[in-house]
Amino acid sequence: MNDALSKRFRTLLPPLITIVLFLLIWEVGCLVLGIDEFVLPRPTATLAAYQKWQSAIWPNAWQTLFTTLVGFGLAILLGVGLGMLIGYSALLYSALYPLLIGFNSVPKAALVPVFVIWFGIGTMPAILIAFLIAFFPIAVNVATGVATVEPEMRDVLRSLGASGFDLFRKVGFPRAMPYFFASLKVAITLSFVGSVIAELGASNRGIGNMMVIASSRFEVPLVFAGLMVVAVMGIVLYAIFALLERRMVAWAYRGGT
Amino acid sequence: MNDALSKRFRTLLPPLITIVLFLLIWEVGCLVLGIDEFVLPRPTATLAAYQKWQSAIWPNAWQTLFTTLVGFGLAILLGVGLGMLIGYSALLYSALYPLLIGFNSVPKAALVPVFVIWFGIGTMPAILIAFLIAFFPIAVNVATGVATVEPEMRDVLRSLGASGFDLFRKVGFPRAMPYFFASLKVAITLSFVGSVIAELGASNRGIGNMMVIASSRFEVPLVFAGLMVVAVMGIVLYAIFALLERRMVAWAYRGGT
Amino acid sequence: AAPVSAPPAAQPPAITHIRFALDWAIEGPSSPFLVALDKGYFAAEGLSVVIDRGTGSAGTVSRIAGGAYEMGYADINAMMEFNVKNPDKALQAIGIVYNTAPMTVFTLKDKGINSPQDLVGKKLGAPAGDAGRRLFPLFASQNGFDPNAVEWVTMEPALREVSLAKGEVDAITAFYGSGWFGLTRNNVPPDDIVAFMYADYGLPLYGNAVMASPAYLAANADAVKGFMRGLARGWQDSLADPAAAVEIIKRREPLVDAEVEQQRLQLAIDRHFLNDEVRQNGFGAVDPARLARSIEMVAQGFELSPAPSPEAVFTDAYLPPKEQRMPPN
Amino acid sequence: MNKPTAPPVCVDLQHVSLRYVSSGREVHALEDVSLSIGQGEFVAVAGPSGCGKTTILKLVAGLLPPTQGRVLIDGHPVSGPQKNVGMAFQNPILLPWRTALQNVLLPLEVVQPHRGQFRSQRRAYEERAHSLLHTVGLDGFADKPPYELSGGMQQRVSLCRALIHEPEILLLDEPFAALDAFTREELWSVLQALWTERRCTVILVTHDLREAVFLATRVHIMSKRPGRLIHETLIDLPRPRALEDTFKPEFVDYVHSIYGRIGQVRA
Amino acid sequence: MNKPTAPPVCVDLQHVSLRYVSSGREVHALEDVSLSIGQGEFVAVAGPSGCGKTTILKLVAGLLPPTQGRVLIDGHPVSGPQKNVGMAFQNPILLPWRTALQNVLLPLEVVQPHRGQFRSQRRAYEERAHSLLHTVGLDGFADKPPYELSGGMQQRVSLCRALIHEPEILLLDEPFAALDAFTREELWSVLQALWTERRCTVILVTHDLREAVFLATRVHIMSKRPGRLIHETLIDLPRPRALEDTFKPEFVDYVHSIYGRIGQVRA
Ligand SMILES: Nc1ncnc2c1ncn2[C@@H]1O[C@H](COP(=O)(O)OP(=O)(O)OP(=O)(O)O)[C@@H](O)[C@H]1O
Ligand SMILES: Nc1ncnc2c1ncn2[C@@H]1O[C@H](COP(=O)(O)OP(=O)(O)OP(=O)(O)O)[C@@H](O)[C@H]1O
Ligand SMILES: [Mg+2]
Ligand SMILES: [Mg+2]
Repeated sequence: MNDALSKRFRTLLPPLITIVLFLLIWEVGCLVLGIDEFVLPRPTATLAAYQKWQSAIWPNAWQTLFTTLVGFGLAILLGVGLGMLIGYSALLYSALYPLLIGFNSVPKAALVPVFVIWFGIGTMPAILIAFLIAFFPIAVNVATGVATVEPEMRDVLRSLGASGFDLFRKVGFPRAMPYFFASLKVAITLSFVGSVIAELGASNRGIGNMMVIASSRFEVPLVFAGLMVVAVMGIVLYAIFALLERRMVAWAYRGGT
Repeated sequence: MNDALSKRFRTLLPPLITIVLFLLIWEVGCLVLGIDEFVLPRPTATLAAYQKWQSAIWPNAWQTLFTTLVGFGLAILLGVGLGMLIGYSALLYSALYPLLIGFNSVPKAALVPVFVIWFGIGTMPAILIAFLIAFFPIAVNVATGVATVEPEMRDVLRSLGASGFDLFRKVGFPRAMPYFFASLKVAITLSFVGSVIAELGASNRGIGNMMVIASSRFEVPLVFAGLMVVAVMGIVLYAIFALLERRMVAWAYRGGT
Repeated sequence: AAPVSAPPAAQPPAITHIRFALDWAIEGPSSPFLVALDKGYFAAEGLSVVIDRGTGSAGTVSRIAGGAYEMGYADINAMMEFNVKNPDKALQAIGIVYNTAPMTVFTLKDKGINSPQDLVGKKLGAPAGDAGRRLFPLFASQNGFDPNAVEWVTMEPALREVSLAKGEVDAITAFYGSGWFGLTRNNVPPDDIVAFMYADYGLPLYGNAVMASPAYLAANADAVKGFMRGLARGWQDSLADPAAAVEIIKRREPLVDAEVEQQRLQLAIDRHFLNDEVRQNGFGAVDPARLARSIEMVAQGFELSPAPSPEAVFTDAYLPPKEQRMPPN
Repeated sequence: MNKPTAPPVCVDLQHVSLRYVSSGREVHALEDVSLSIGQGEFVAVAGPSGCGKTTILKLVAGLLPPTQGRVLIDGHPVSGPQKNVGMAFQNPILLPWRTALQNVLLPLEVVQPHRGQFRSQRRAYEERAHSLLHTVGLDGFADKPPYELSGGMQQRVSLCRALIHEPEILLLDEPFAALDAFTREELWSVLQALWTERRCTVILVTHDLREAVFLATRVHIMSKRPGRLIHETLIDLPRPRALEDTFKPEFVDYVHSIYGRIGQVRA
Repeated sequence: MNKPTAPPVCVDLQHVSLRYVSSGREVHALEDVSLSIGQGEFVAVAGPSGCGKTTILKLVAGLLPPTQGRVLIDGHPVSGPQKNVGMAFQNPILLPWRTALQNVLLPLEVVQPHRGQFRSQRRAYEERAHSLLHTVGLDGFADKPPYELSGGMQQRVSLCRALIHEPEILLLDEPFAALDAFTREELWSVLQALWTERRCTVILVTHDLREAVFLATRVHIMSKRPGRLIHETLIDLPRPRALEDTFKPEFVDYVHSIYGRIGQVRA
């Protein structure tokens, strides 16, 4: 019991230390350099703003979390599907990749107006942007994972007369899992970014909406409080994936130093 | 000669077909659904805008390309460095990851005002945003690549009494190359996004600036022409990396179907 | 700063560098600044001026206060709000450019909104920082309805007029020029546009002004005076020949459409640069009574306390003599 | 074995040549190999390292197409991976994300008719896998991931994986190379019993001539690369063969004569 | 070999036990193993699959710390990977992004003093690698990536990699398992010549008792897991030993007596 506690404590300690250190440097840096609050508020000011506006922040945060998760879920589904396709087929790879790259070089913010006009202001554009921004890293990594499967492993299944789909299910997919989880770390953060920029562009709710309103009122600490809430939500989601990852791809990390 | 030509033709054909198809669907879709130009201009309208403003677009495009490349170069350097560190050290991994995730969940657009106040409007904020947005995917993938090196391979080097750095140079790094290249595909697109959003927020030059001007005049086709130019630049850069990748990590793709 | 050794009389005065932030992208209405720059009016004052675009008044105010720019051009009402929230970084306006505040509520004929009071229960769209939206409570109370009786939708500027045209919202707030222009560009016939400009509905506010921090002003009084002299000439030239002014804009920013910008500029001249007060007092000046009233209103509208004093908000100490800043005929 | 009542031909290589092409250069691995294997035959193939033994197995499994010639199975040309084949690769390529048991179960999840019944019959199949693991001496290691097994243990798991779905054609690529002499000989007997019972067709690649003679009905010797079949010995020893028999003169003669043959060819 | 003029002890395992812990469960791999190897000795280790042979090599190489006991090299406790060790792993783990030649060159890029001279002496080192590849019969394959080599070829490349930097301690884990009898015997002679010349200390894990007797000065037999050293045979045959000698009675006696020993233990 005590042991388990102290172990959990030991795993939580390093990130806590860095985060506290980071906030400390930020706080002290701002104080020493005399950075104004409307440029970069100190963490304590941010915290104060958070406490002051708490009850107004959370409904917005839930909204953002909701759109992020829905968009992210879609991104996983379609990213894995697409990644699998372009990972397997050299033809699809060469046919689709340039288009995807081109599409992803374009800031998604530019699509916000289009979506707003089609779907109206609200949840839908945010979900779509969160999805669009996050699916590409997933697809790229899954594709790479699938395409770099050792042919020896593939032969194990081929020698059994396995279908292409079996090959994917039994070798391609598990083999691509480390790639997949790596991409999730990127994709979840991008999903949040997507939700927030969609809300910045047009919405009545969400952290993004709160941020524009706050910044137009020169309430910069509140803007940063919003950012902090997003950051914390990102970290929590990451922690969930990290747990999943530890379970599912322990084999890949077996060398763990 | 002829053969080489026809081979090149055959590799270029599939992406050309998909891109043309995509544009066609877009064009016809807009026509059939009667979508207004100020919502989503047709590709032909975009092209017309491009031709009309060509000479004004290119200086902006070069500016964007420049900031993107500088930011991207920095992102590669620091991303690989950081990825290597957190990939090797479980302690650094657990200490830094949450912070990185939190930081990356925050839309970089929110940092533009801060950078502008520090550096003024211009090239610097764009480079910084391009860098900040792109380095994380690189770090994540390199870290994953390094951390998932088969311990058997590592043992080959350890049995020679190799130092940690040797291990990285001779096994960790080459082994992480497929991950690295996968991340480059994501990172280069994000770099463009970063440059453009920084320019949207604060610049006198660049495609982002052009888009602001165009959209403030409701010249939506010109906005899209800018996006198209960015997309094309993204595709060209991707092609360069794809060539590099084919040379450097052929071993990983040896199963190539 | 005092020179270490007295310069020889023949030597021109030391050049002062000024980084200047505009309120928004470089467009027709920015011409007073760019004309002055282009024609060397600033250089003649011994100034080396760099003019950057802005991203809205709030951003510009912050950037000047933060020190990235020495001077800038932004909505005076936004500046007041900033000053109250950051008293130790307060800025001061030194010359009004938009004598008539441009905040306007736009709606369309078929919405059936014929007076401000009809806005009750409607859906309004605007960017969060839009001055018209921020001052809407004032507009509402001046016109006798509850400001909370409308629903707001936040959107980026590019979406605003489109949303109104598409029926996404019932009304928008915008600067008069950009709202009018945006609606007509989006195929709304001018006859369908209904506009309630705040200035016409009981809010005699001032609009965009040149501003800087009092500390900077005190330390660089001569340079700032030179700047305002140059600017007044740029303003006069813009009024005298808008087409030539737009030429200059176009040189600076090749992407603009000369015709469009000229329309914009003309609209700004007609509605904001010039009115009876300007014709009487000249460029940049304020009517102290009007300023005092408008400060009072803004303080009420933004819930600012304590209300800033007119002296802190505006000073005419840096304006050239009146005869140098009269509009051309 | 070559009597009038010869069994129907199961695996048939007809004038097969194979050239590997990589980065423009060719490696000529097999040259005009013809080999007919009757159903239920047990053929052993030996030859110098790099002569193309593994290549032959891959051709039969349909993992590679021949450059020239044809490969037939049950009279049908092989155009891709086969469904009734069990293959133990030279390196025991186990999937690292699966335990030993799950690796053994893999073919049952893929090959019909097992695949269809896999969920419902899971218990029974696991039983079967456990008993196979027991036969090869791996009790208690079923739940280990492959990288926690020793080299020889991995090879045994890979052998179990080749056997579990009771394939009609068994391709064994040096399946006992990493095992000590005693374990190896135990497994010979296991394999022999299994083959006697099921009468599947087996191709065994091995460097151990005693192994070849003990198990096979026929032993082929290959030349150096480009590999050709240069010698064939029918092993006419009674079954079941016991380990003691390996010391009998007939047995030793077979081994020596084949050994001598190889020596001649190399000289 | 065990004369008064016994050479200084090079590798010394003192009451070494090793338990692998994985997901909470323990595998007891080695139990109280004590083994002193003089400098320049050639020790062969044989034993049943999974008894801990590879584990012993890893302990000596410093890749694993012992659970109990101590491992000394030249009198110093081993606390991490060693610098003067060459190891041929049981699976020939070649780096796929390097050609055969580059794989062989790897130790020279890492181990001092070669590392310091690698750039300047590259030509000479490549010469050396080429000649090693030639010795093991891999002319013409220097520029191939590992995955285009056959199993036996890969193993030979891995052997070259263990040898190229002329380590003082050579750890060979079944280095000839994937080779045919003739190639294998050729390499015995190569290895013997090399050892005679350099007098490095060698630990050879093998399942082939003829190999053990032919090459070693001493053969150790291990018990089943948990592995213990249960029998030691000094091989007192004159050097250089020729392949013909393996048919001589003394030689065959050694093999048989060891074989018998193992049989007894297993029974
Ligand atoms: N994928 C490949 N690409 C190119 N050449 C290959 C490939 N696989 C095998 N070869 C070459 O083909 C020849 C025969 O290889 P094969 O694996 O069949 O040999 P083998 O008889 O199984 O040898 P061993 O006993 O060493 O396993 C070898 O010379 C090898 O270099
Ligand atoms: N990384 C590991 N984690 C857990 N157990 C292991 C690990 N490596 C080896 N073992 C166990 O330790 C025991 C000894 O393994 P080792 O590899 O030393 O055997 P070996 O004598 O080399 O066998 P073989 O002849 O089959 O190669 C085996 O039972 C194996 O399951
Ligand atoms: Mg082989
Ligand atoms: Mg072993």
